[in-house]
Amino acid sequence: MMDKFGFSISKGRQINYESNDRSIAEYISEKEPTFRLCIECGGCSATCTTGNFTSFSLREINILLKRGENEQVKNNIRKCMLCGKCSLVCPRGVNTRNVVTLAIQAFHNSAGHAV
Amino acid sequence: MDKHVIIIGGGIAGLEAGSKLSGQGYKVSLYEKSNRTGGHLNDWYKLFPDRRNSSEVIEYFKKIVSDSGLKIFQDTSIERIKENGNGFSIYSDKGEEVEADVIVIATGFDLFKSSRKEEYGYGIYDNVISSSDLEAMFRAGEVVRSDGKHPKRTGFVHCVGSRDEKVGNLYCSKLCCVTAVKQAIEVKELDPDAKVYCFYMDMRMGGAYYEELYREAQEEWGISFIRGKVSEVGETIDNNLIVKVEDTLLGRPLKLELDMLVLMAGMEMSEPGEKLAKASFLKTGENKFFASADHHFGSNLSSIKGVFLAGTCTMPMNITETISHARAVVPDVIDYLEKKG
Amino acid sequence: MKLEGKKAIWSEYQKEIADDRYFYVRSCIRQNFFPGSEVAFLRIMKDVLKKDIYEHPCHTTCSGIGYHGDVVPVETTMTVVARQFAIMTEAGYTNYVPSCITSFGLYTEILETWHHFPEIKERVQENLRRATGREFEIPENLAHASDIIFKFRKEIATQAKYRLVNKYTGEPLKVVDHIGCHYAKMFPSKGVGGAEYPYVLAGMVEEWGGQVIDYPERRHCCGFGFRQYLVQANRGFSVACSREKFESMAPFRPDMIITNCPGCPMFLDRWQYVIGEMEGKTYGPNGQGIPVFTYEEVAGLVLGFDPWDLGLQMHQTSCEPVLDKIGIEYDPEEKFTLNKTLAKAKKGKIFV
Amino acid sequence: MQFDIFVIPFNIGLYFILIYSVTRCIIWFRDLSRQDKLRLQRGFFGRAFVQSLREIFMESLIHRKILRSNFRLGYMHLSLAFGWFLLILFGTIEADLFGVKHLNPPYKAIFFRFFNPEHGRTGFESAYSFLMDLILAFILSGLLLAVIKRFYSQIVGMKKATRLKVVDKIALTSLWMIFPSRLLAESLTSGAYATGSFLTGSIGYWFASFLPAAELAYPFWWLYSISLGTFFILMPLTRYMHIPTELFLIFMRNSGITTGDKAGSFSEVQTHACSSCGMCIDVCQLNSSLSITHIQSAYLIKAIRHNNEISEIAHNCLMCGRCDVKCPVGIELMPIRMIQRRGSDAENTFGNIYGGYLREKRPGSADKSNFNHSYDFVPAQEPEKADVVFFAGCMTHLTPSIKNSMLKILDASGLRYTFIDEDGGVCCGRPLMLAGRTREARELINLNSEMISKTGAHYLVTGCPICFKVFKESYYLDLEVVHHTQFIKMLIDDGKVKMNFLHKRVVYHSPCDLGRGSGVYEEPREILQHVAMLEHTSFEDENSLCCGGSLGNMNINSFQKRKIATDAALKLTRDNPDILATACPLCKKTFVSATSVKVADISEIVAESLNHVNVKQEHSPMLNSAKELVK
Repeated sequence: MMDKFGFSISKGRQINYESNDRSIAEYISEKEPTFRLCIECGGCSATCTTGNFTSFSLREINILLKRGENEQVKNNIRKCMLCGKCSLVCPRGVNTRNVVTLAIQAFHNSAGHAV
Repeated sequence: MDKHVIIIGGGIAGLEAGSKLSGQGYKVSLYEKSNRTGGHLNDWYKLFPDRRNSSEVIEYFKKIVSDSGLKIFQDTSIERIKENGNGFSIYSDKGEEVEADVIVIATGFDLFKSSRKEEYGYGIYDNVISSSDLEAMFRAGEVVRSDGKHPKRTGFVHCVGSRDEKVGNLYCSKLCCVTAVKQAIEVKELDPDAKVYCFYMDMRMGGAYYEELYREAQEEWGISFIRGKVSEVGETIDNNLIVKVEDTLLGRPLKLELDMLVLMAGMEMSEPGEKLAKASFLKTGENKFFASADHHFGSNLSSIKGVFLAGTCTMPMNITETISHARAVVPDVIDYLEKKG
Repeated sequence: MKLEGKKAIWSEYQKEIADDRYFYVRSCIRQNFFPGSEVAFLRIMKDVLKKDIYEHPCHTTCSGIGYHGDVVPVETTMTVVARQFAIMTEAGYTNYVPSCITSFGLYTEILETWHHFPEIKERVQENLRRATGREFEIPENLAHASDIIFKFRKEIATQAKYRLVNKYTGEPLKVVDHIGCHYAKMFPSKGVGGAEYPYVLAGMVEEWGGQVIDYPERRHCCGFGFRQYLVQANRGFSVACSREKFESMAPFRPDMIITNCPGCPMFLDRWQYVIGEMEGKTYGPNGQGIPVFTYEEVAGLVLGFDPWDLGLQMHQTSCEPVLDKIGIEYDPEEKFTLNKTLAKAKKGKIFV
Repeated sequence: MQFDIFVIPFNIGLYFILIYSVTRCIIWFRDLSRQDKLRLQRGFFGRAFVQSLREIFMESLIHRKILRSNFRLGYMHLSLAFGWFLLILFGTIEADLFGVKHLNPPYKAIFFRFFNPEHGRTGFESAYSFLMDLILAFILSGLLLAVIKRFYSQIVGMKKATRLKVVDKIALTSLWMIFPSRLLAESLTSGAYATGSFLTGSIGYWFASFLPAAELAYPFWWLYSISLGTFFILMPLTRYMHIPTELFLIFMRNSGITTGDKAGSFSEVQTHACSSCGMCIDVCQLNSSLSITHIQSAYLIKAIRHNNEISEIAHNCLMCGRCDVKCPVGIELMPIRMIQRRGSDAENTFGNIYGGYLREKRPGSADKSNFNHSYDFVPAQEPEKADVVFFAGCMTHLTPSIKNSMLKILDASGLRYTFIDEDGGVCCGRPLMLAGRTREARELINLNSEMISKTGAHYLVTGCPICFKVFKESYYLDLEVVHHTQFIKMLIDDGKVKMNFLHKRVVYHSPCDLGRGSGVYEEPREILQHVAMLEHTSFEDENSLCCGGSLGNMNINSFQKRKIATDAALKLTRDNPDILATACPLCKKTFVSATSVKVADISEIVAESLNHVNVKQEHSPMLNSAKELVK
């Protein structure tokens, strides 16, 4: 289409809540209810070992999953070193290491077969 | 004890102050503009944070009023206070004039009229309701859309009419957040697999056990909180609501379709209170509430000696604070009357 | 949709519109987008409504396109506008009627600025004096051309030959009204019905028998924005805006769209073709696209003007479906040959 | 030839179980790796043989380990195991001495009284049958305790008996029936012939007084034989298979075979040597503090053997190792659980397991999805040269007082050190291992090893036992890895640091990964004795409690972790000491929010008590440069 008109219709940045697939977030919060307690304060991503080297942020991963924007999480989640500093810092007691583990499991399962 | 105290406003502040004063033997007459006392308490079914039934609190007030023999004049709204001699005279809408040695103003607050936020479509779209409409539904036992169906997806918009320069209210009404969380839980209680969203700018859960309620809402009831001020609401062809908000924590706009939208209306100075202030040259603050003589040690004193303030006519308060504030006026009034001799 | 809720809001936004002696100022681009519109407006004002409307031969652009395009500094624009007001005063008129929404927005903005900062007004007066030696007066009443038509919508209805009603089903035509953003979004009190639920076009449609559609994305921009469509790199946003609107109004299956701004009809109309080409998706009943009209064209059709005189053949989305629904006769061959129209023009009997 | 058909069930059972056990051991032996086979052969003919025999006697029969930790439970096992062994031994001697001829088939010895009812009249014979009765009484007393334990486990000092499967229950009843039926059979026969000693004789006499003892005895001999037979037949399906398997296990262990980190023959033997005795359930703090009682090692091993749902059990454990040191059979429970965690979460990684009689070949855990490097983003580090590398670790970064104390001590040591992960560094890898993601852990290990080896240091000091354990076990570093307590001990011994005595009463909590995990018990205790008044607690060395904050358990939430921590802290600070000392940042952080007593890491105590005078003088110029660099 680009050739015909010299431009294409830009894709909106708007999250379409309905059509997004939130099955991974539901899988996690069902097995780890504290996942729902996250208030996005950023304590975890501040102390994150991996966050020291890259733009990896567990806070952002939490909200991306809850909004069903799984693609961005898929190729980032394995960067976590599971060191546990975030769970020590979290003011809401979110079991962050289990959230990461369940997320990897969910992606692994959905890659293999439907979660 | 022949001193005469007039209480303007039959809400819980007026009842509390009136009962305590008349219990001390003073001649107290309370003027209430409507045909019922208790003010807004009658509109609320379950109270935060422990969701206790409001009838229990109403019973408390009935009892203290009857015990203290407080004289209540309903259906009379006071329009003006004028100093005369070393007392006051008040003028009612029925043309009566009554003298008194001291006046306690307890005109309370008005719930913000959500229709003033046009872009949210209150009064225009069928399924946009306010928090008090929802509370009435809870009292009736079921939450129902205009088409009679139960909403599967409900949204709560915080800060409607508060912290909003466009409607002239810069202040925070303090209680809408905890009310929203309470009502969100009650919606989930009635329909466990309903989806509930709260759109907030900040969660201000400052009272006792408010934050615990917030945690419970998240963990046990699975209510999702989206940080973003709803900009506008549109109505789809089947009367659902399209909410446009930016998820600021993700930095991206979000579009969401809901079956019902609840607007958490803030608290404003009551209209009759405003009229009374203007007519009686009583000072009001920039937030339009009555201005206390001193924020710290004179919050019960108005700008006129002998005219006292009690309850939410000075600022947004929850029930506990209102009652304590009303009780605080009693010793002030008694000291004033003693000194007046 | 509770209508009384809307009416309550509309009642708050009553706007004062002059009832005669108008000084009409044309738009820079509306002739080449929809040639018949401005001529039809003048024709309606003079012949149908018998109003005194004067169009000064030396009036210029308001330079709004330059101002919004970041090419012309604001004070220069103000001096151009001051000159317009000056020639209005010289022509003895005090009611200023711009045809373009963007310039209406600009005039409102400038008048507001002058109102709050009189010292700027003095400086502009000084500029005008040095540039042209002219003096200017603030117009007594500033109203957009669509405000005028809105004001006399009843008179037009009485003289109307057609109604916006589907001849076969008797149902009122479902009409989407799209108001130019510069009309009321910047100064809600300067628009009929305010910014959230503007009534200026809705009033006309309801008066002429149509039914107004209220769809979620009705406040969304049509995509015209100067920096959007002018710069090719941003043109994708322009189309995306229009598509967002069409996706949102599609479920309501509107029959036509009525607009009051130079850009909106142009882009809502042209982008339907582009979206069709790019994504193979067309909107409107049986996929023939939703015809887009300016309010002058709709007024002309209702008054029975010949569609081709109104220049409807310039539309990208063919309007024949709407004309058939309303039952307006038209000569299909004439659409592009225009023999009869030229003959009529020679005899000076166009728009009869 | 003395024979009666009632002995047939017994014979069938006995020969079946003997042959079955031997074949199983052969199969396991065949599956051993080459070195393990060599080790086992050497073990049979070397010093290990005697050691194994001694251990079989002390552990399999006497159950010394259980006796030491729970006398009543120990006595029950002692009486049943050792008693039965004596019964068989003396029974055979009896048959040999008094029987018709020597070297009798086993049934002759077991049913001796039936074939020689007259026996027992002369002096020596009655003394011998007195001995036999004594042994039988000894067994019956243990049996009584076993019955009680099954229904009221507290009496035996056990919080909870293990839940049994149906086949376990049948085998249990048949085991319980063996000795009473022998008692009745022998008593009736003795009654009929007026022989038998104080037990069988008196009961027999009493029976004979009102019952036709002779005729009645025969059915009880049948009962005796059948219960023996069924018990032997069912044994492979039940936990009692642990009796023969444990013998083989003892030989394997004493010849130096260890579990390692792969499921193999040795780990299979161990899973079949578990007797589900429930000792691991008793010591588990998930049980005592959180009443979680379905994940302990007994159930893990049972789940492995019966291939039930494993992932929740494997992962819901603090990995503190308390059960590992308490297991009477000496099974390496932690390595087995780690193997299970390493497998893909759902499958059972044990290749072949005897669910029942026959071995079930199970698909090994499929290799994980295509392995893409997870940590390429870590930039190569260029650490400076130094003699000592200080690796703080992730947790220590969240306990800055420990970090500063360590720096102060390192400065005082006068050694050339580098604080290698000062600006964050990379995790040591153990948390990933604890979650079973060994491949990713290996990546981190390589990154860290490369960085550390560049320093050319001789010592790697770390304050965190979690890092310490993985540095020691999984890293290949050509330098000595020491925990900071060991390092401080060296400094004290070399007289490099002088410390003022703190007049504070201190109790020491030994972190799981430092004590049980790595065997470091003395150094911390000696430092504390050197610096303060160290007091005893009933949870020292191997019995130390877990603080609950372990990274090993992701399944329990923060409230549950705090409950474990509060319970443990209460026990440790019973005599309200001034300081609860520990040697792990995670233990410190967990205890701080669980007790009002001051919690301090040993490095903090040492740093506080450092004799400042000493620090100033010994500043070598080289150290100053190193220090500037660091600050």
